[in-house]
Amino acid sequence: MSKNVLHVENLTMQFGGVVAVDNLTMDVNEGEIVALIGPNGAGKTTAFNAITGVYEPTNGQVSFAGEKIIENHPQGKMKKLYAGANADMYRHILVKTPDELTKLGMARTFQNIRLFKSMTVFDNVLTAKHLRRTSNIFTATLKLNRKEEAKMRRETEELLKLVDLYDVKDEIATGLPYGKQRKLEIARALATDPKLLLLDEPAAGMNPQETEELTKFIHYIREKFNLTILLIEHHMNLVMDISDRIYVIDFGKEIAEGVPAEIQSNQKVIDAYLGVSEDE
Amino acid sequence: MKKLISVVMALAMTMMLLAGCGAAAAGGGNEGLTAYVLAEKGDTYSLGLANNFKTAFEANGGTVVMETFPTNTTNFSDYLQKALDNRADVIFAPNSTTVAANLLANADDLGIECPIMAGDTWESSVILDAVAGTDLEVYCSTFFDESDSSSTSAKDFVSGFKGWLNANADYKEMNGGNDIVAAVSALGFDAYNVAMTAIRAAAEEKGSGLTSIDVANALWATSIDDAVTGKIQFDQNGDAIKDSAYIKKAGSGAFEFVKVQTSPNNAAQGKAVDYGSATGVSLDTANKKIVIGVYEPTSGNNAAGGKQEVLGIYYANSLDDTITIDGEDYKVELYVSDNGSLEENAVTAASNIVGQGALVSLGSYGSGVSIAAAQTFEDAGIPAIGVSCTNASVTEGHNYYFRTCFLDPFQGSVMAQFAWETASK
Amino acid sequence: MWNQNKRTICNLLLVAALILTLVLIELLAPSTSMWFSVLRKVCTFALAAVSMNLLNGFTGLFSLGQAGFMLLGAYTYAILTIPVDMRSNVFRNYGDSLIRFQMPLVPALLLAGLIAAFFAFLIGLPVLRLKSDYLAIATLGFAEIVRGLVQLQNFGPVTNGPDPINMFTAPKNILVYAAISGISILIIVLIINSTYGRAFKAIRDDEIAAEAMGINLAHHKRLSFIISSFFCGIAGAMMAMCNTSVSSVSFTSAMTYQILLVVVIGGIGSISGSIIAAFIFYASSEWWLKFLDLETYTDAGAKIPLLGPGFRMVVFSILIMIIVLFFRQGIMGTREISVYDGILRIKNLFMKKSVKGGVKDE
Amino acid sequence: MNILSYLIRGLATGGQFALVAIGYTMVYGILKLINFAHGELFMVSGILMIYIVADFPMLPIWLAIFLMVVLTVFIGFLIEKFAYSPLRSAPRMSVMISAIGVSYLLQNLVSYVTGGLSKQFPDIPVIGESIRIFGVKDKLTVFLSPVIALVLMVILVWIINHTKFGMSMRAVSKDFETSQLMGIKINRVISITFAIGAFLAATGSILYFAKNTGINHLSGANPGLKAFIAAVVGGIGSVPGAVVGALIIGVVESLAKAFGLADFSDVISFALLIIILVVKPTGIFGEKTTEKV
Repeated sequence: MSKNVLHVENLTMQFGGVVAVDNLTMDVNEGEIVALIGPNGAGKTTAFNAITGVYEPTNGQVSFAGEKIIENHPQGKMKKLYAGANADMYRHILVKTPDELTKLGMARTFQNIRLFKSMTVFDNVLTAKHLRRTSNIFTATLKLNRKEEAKMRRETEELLKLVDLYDVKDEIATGLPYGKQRKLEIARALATDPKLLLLDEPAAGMNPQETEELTKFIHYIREKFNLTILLIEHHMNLVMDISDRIYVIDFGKEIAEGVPAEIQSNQKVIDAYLGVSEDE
Repeated sequence: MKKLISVVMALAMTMMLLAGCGAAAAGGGNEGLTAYVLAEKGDTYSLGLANNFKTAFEANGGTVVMETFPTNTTNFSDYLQKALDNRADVIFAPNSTTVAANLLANADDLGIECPIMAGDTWESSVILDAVAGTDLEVYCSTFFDESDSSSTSAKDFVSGFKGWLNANADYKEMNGGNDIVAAVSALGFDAYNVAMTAIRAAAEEKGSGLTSIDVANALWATSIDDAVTGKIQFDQNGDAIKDSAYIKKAGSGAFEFVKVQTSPNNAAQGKAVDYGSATGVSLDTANKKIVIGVYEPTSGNNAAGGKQEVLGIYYANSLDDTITIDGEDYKVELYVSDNGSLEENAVTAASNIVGQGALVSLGSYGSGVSIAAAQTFEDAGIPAIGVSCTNASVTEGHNYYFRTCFLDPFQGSVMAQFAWETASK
Repeated sequence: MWNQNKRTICNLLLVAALILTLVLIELLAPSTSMWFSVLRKVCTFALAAVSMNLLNGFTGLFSLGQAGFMLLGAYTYAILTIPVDMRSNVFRNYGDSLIRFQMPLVPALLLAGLIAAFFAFLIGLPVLRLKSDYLAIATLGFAEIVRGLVQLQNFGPVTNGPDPINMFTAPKNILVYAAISGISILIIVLIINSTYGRAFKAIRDDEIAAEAMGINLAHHKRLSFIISSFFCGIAGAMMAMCNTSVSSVSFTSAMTYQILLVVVIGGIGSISGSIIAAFIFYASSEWWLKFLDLETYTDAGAKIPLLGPGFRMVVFSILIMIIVLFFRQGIMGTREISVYDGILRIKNLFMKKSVKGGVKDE
Repeated sequence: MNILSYLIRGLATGGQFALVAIGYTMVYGILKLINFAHGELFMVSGILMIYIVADFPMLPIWLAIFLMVVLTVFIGFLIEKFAYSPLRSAPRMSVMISAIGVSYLLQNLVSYVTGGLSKQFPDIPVIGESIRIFGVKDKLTVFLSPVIALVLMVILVWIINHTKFGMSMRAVSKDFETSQLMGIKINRVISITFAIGAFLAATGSILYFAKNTGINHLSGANPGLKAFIAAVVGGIGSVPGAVVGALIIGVVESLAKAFGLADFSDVISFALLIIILVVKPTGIFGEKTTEKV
């Protein structure tokens, strides 16, 4: 068995009285592409945000490459309100901020594209190189970091060439067609040198042809950058094509886990998706 | 919420503690008379005069409770309540007329019975409006009394100025819509004439080669015996040597003269200082004109007083606007530069006057703006004659600044003396 | 790459031309010219506006504490550069000054910036967690508190209480102002073009994405706040210099709004815009529009209507409203002046051979 | 020391500020805009009253008041139409800057018209009468202000929670586009919100200036700022919050003066503001919002 990259344990996220993610446990191992799926409102994005440090989870623990990154237990008002399980299991509070997680090697994209809208394609990617800097504000201002700056620019160029965005590098990012914006967002995440890439609905709003290209692209970058990938997706074709393993959640709870073939034939999963019309 | 409550509690506790100290401090020495002094925070004039009053009042053996309020305060009830709580025998509030308008209204509401006093700024129609219909006893010190019949120049000025105001609706409006003669108008009138005398003296000596430095030199030697506001001569600081202040009471529709309060001033006329190699501004022989700068607030908090001062200068200019130099007539033109009552505008407003090639500048109403402009006039080598800026710092250390009015230490002690006498009755 | 170099050279030429103009004004203009006082003020407020722009325009932090930081800088500078023998004179109401030495101009300037930066560091800790409007309010409150405290008579021996401070070192030469302002602005430009500047812009564009890209929000916001306040402090010191006296009453929120308006007129996110706007703003409000305040009579003796005290400010505020409403991008938007692009544009416009040399693009 | 008199006057000031604070809070609730011009509107309504009474001395006072309120509401409406509504889709900072511009303009305009002179507010019958309650002598407006503020608050809260207009107001404040889709005329709702704010500012100005009768172009700055602090302390966006915040600010400032902290009175309210912002950024009654990622 290959090395564990992401370990999520008993993760619960409760807003007021609503339990959005309920006792979720999952693992992602090195080199895998794992998908987290579920009907609308199942709590996928909430889980994602809790894992990446945007939200503080109510209870549970997350480790990344063996290092504990998030741990929390119900406190304050939540103590009484808490409706999940394992309330007494965790004692510590540890919530790393998203930037710390990115530094550790977790990079993400967003469901609704969040590019730096006033910047060019090139600068978008270059900005993501900022976190690996060794310069400080003085050396950077006085241009004493020339070598490093040159290296950052060179790497950015290389990356843009790899993802086939080099020819539009001087365009304003938000002026790109939708598919390219998605690609750019992924490229920007790659610029942070991640071990684990988290993609939040990368194919949202794409036509079948674009989706197919995206599938290829994800495979390509996994090989190229030795990535482990966790993704949330609605597009079943994409998910079944691409994933090594799939977790299915509904109403915040995990209902199934397995390889694509197993999931496709899982009765619980079919039930969960039944009645949910395709265009919703 | 809990945090909030604890914060509020902590605040309340601090206040209680401080209140304890305050009460203890106020408890002592209730033997003599008590004055409540209220000054505007950050206002040089107000605080300077208040401090001078405090020193003099305490020297008499009185107790002074002094507080400050932040700029733009409009409600003074709590401060006045403090005066009531301390059983003040007199309130001294040397502030702008804008403040006075509200302060007096609030004092009436609270039923303040003790006299309220202030400095020269309060001789304004704003105060009369505020006092109208109330039982308040309001006094101010001022530079001049329009009903003073002892001097003919004063009488002539008053009747002439009133006629001039009534003949011109714009000017009357500028005066606050009436023809009351403000002391600052009289001072402005005098300042203009001092400037004219000095320029004539310099012209006598240097002919058309005269510069503003010569005017400055001439000012030191200037002496006008029959000026409207009394004899004008400058001491070594550049301050007019004054020994009396006029105390007036705000009555219905007019200020009533109460008394002349004198305090000996033994200063001698100053000697011209050495202006070194400064070149100053030369006479404009090409256009045959002389520009006199008028550096005054015509907008902002002190606009009311500033405009009245400008009016006095206008009037003086309307009577005398030609100087003959080397047999040629030079027309005297005024250039009014508004400093907006704001210190940060002072330098550019003064620079505008410098830019117009003025030989001398008059003003300003308000000490803060005058202090702020002093350096600019000095750099240009232009003498400035302060009209009613009473803070000591205006002329001190500034060889180019003169003034025609008395100073705050003088005014403060005069008012303290008067307050003592009034309250003792 | 070659184009880039050409651009740099053109911009250097522009800067050189500007410096030359200033030198010529300094040497040739009569000493009574308004150019001097206006240019001193322009240099001062150009720096203030650029430093505000760094925070509001480039980092997206809406702070309204400028007046407070300028006050700190102005007071620090003024207090430190009064000649020793003048101190007892300036501080006469409070016995004497607690500080018994005089500093040269440059260290005093730096210290002015550092004190402002130090206070920014202190209040940055709690305040920068706040979002847009709340941050604006909190910083506004901070500025008012600073002013309220400095005015207290209790601090008299240090701050001269409410009384103005004067007699300190105040150079007259506009080149001094241009140099201080120019070097400071250059440093700000270098910061904006560095990797840190990109991080600031990333925070402005999208905080959440920036954080996800590994940019530590708290750290970078504080950094920007401190840098901006540092230069604000220097601008405050410059203001002390050009006003030759410092009084706490000048540093009101109205001053912050004024700086903000300069930034808006120039274009939020444009350095050259801020500089041009500072020039237009102060030259017109304090010089070119001054005639509106004077009651003017025609030769026939008729009064020209409307002109009179205060009218200038009315006209001026209407002009500002027009800019805010109809030219929302300001003069420059988020662009920067580029002589090279200007030449190219002119070339395209006329389709003629390029004119060689000093075409000015303003 | 007569603590009671400070308390009563503190509540009075608080009540007067409350009416201004509601204007801030309602506009913020709906447009997320700090309407910096609101304090100036307050001042303008006072100036209007002076000019109306001076220019039309034959008008009975109640008619003059009515005319003043109508004019103030109209000005409030105009400000919204010309300075804010063109910027509906612009970034929030632009609108705020426009608000600063409007306040700059109003101040300068009034300064030009009045010549910077302080004008006396006319005597208002009944509330201008001097009375003595609990040994505290002052104008009736002082004792009435907090009561009037509370009554108006209750009415307003009722309107917001129980009428159709109130419902559309709440909807617009939650989500512009959705409420537009639901058939709410958002421009009308916003205009009416501004009108209500202006009406309250006018009411507040009568109560305030009946006591503090000297008005010049800067008279709005201080009440405006204090009311604004009050709105933030109470939780901007919440009407009861604004009233409670204003009462707190009024009382705290008065008590500070009572306890010999007059020199710090300006500092105290700002310090309170910053403490509240740091401890509970959304104020006492404010709702917490989370940004959607």
